[in-house]
Amino acid sequence: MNISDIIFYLISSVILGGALLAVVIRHIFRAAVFLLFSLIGIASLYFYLNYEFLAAVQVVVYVGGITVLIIFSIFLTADSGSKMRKPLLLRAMLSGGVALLSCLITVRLIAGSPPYLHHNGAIAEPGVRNIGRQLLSTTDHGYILPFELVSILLLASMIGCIVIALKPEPTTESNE
Amino acid sequence: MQMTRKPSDITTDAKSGEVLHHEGEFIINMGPQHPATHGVLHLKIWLEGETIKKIEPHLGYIHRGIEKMCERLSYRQFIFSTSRMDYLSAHINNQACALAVEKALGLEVPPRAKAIRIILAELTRIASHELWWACSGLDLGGVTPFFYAFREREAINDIMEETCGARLTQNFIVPGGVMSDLHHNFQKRVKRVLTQIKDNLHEYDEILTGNIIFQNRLKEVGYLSREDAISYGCTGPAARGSGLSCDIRKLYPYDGYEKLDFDEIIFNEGDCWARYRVRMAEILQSVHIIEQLIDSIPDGEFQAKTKNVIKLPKGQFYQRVETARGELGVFIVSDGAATPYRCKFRSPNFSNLSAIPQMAQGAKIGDLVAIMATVDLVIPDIDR
Amino acid sequence: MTKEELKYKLGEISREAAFDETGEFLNVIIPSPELLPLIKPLRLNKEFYFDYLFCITCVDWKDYLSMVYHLTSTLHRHTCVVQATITDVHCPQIESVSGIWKTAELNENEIYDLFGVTFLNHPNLRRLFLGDQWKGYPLRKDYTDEHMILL
Amino acid sequence: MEKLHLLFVFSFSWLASHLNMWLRTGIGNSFLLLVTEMLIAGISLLAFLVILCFFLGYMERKVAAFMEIRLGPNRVGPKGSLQIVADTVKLLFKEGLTPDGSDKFLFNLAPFVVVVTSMLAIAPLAFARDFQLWDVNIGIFYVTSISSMAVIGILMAGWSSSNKYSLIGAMRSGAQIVSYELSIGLSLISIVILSGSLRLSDIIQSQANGWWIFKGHIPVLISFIIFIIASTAEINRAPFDLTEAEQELTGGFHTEYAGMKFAMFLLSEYINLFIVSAIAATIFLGGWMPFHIGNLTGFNHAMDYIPSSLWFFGKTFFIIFIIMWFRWTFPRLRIDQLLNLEWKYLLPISMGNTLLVSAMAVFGWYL
Repeated sequence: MNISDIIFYLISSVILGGALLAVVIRHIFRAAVFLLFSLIGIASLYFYLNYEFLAAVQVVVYVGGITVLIIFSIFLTADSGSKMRKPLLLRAMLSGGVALLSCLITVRLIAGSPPYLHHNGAIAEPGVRNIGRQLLSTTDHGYILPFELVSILLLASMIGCIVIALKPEPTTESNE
Repeated sequence: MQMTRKPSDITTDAKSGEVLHHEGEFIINMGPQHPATHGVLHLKIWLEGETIKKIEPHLGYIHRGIEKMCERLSYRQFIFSTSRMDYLSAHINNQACALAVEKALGLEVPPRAKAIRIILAELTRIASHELWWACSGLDLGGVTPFFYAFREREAINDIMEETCGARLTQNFIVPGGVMSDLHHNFQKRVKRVLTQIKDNLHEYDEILTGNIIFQNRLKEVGYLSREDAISYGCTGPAARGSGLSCDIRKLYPYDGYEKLDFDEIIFNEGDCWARYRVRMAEILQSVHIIEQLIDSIPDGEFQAKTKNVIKLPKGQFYQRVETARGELGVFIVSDGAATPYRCKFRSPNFSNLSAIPQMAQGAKIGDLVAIMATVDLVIPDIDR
Repeated sequence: MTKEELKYKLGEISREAAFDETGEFLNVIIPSPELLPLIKPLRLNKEFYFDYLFCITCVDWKDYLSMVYHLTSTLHRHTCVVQATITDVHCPQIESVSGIWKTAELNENEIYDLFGVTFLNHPNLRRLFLGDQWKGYPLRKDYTDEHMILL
Repeated sequence: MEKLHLLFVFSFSWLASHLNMWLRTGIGNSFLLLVTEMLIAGISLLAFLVILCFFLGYMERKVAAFMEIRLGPNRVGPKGSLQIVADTVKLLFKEGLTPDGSDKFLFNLAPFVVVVTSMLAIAPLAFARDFQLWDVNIGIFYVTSISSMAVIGILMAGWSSSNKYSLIGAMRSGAQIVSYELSIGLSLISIVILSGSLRLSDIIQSQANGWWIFKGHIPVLISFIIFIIASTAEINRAPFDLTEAEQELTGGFHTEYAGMKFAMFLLSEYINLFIVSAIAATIFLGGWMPFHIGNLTGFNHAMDYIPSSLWFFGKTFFIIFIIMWFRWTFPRLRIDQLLNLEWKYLLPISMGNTLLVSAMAVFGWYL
């Protein structure tokens, strides 16, 4: 086992351990923190693969965005400090089964597919120019359609935010 | 706004059934150890988010029972216990007590003593306002103003130390005059301080008054209407910012204020910014008052002749003065003995405090700090 | 309004009022149940318009308590003092004036704390300075405390 | 002659390459070599950060004293320069309290999360010519992504203290950091558009013929100002220190912390201060690039003789001084004013500014 294997297994154990703890632990805030560790692990795996752009996106979107949102919503729920109830046995078994099944499918897929291609040709560097070109190109490897769809989605969510945040009309009720 | 709530949203005490708080409300205790309360004031605050729904003051952390103590002190002694009430206007508190005793006795105070009292009182007022300015800058997050104001305040305190022997709790006034004559440096040093203040006031404006963040923090915050100011018994700059004319020096002059030329500063906006400007202008008015007197302090006695043991005639006597924070009333009930039968201090801070829950209604936590800064509470005066 | 005019008008409102003019202000002495009927017109009536209650206190005269209200008007600038006599020393009670002047709310709390006068219809009567477990009312003349040093 | 030149233009790159060569000859195993190099880099970075924080702590006190017409620390060591050491010793010996009602695991974890996130962001900085720990091709994006993690440590600290003031402070910091990230991103994007690269070394190279703040005309100046304002907010320094807000929240999210755990927050505050200033210096002021004026060859040559590391640190400390100047001059904003400033002023302005900069880049309206 060489050094790169060791690093890979270390990162994987952080991802898997974090994910497992996030599911198992019954302090909801701590679960969120373990989820955070798992997501950071995934980001570091991307870094390890020298795919920095995706890694940074992972950090921005999942760590800096989604997890903060989750933590905020935990703050806003009433009993963020107390332990959650133990889940029903049936429900736990069901979800465990689903997880096991999807795990099996993934393993089967990986095992069935041909081994990774060792790409020896020049890999397009994920610089700003390349990313920008690919995002906005209409050719084979262009992402203009998803890009535009996402922008529409973002616009819709922004309008939704503004509508929610609008101050309610001053009611006729006088101040108590 | 009255919101309809489900019964399940309300948390009640298990024993008494008293409603503790509603769902979504958040109770925090500001104080008794809190940087913005300038002492051991304890405000219980009901919050919704950062918005204040209700405030309940809890007092008594520094209650020393001065009123009870005064019932056991002679009329010469009880004056000095008042220095510890509003320690920033100690001299003016003493003046109130001495005036009450003099009024009861019908004692005529020599003109020299009157002039000395007024000069020292106005110096005290300037020093107090300087400290207020320093602390209000600090409360709103600017540390630097604190040090600027202390230059002038230290100079005034040095004068106090030289003349009265104490920097803060002066105890210079006795019934019938003042305790001793002025220090020979007094006039020179006072004049130097006055020029220093006038030269440096523009720095105050540059660092704080003109600052856009500072103005936005104070404008339209902590509104107190004139009616509420009257109803809550507010006095001093806190009430004059609401357009209420309540300067005792003008309305019920004492110790010769009637002969002096000065303006009562009144602003009508009723917000923190108005209260801020009242105090800033009052510093200049106090400078103006001292300037009229400092070169023309009358010669003569500094103390009227009084008996060793002062006994007040039977009756009730009320004397009010304008301290740096408002109207201080001394109410003495005498049964003819050498000690007061009952002594009540109507403290300006107590009334001003009672208006804070009204001012802070619907404000943010940061606004509450601004409100407390501009109302300028001194906690020992509230608790007494 | 001068003292004499005030005295005349007040006499019309309350029959049981006694007057004391020895001091600086006009003192109106009434029994405690008469307080509200007298003091409400003082605040509301345009010719009195005592809108400013600048001092409330209580004096323990051993066999009775007297509540002292210092009133002034910001409009007419006249002053009068209302003294309500509470005869029941053991369980003193009087109507609260906090509905008329808001400043009374905290001041009455203070008096409740230090004199033990119960204010009826007070919105939030509580011991302001001393804790709820404090025994006795310190400003009463019969209050004794083992820690008190007698000179 | 070559050596003399090096003496004048002393640069860390010379040191680094010599060290590398020496290690290569000494250690044959490539794995061991990698580990040794990582260790050296890590330890020297840690040592640098600690010394930096000591210096910044001292500088902050002296700047504050200068603003407040007083002397500042002047007892421990010459001119009080060892004051911060004394403070550290005091903090080391202080008991690290953990409140009874707190979530102890998260309470103790939070300071480390805060420090680690701020340390991570230092990796791609170029301290001198050819002296960079990790010249990652997405440099700026990496720094912004790491800085978006900082809020989590603060939220953790505020929530786990089980103190209401801490919780309010944490909620404030969440709202504050998340909003001001947008302005920071947009103001950085304007330079990315102009230089056409996210890599920090490319951005510095693009300023060889003039710093962006001079080349980019008014739009870049606007984004520089926005960056300074927004990054002051992002690192929670006055006048945007609402998360601590001593006079309102008695210390905010770190109210309950004492001893070394509190020192960690202090450490991360200073590291963050250094990072944002270094980024501003790199992006807008040319990093280690010396100051050149057009065709004044003699002047430019003289400037080249100033070591590149001095240029970098000079610019960085200039910006640090500006941010400290803010802190000791302005009062604090209120929470709604803070959010208004971002959402109603800074964000629309920087959006419009980005458009302007894009137009500039498309039409080549810059030197």
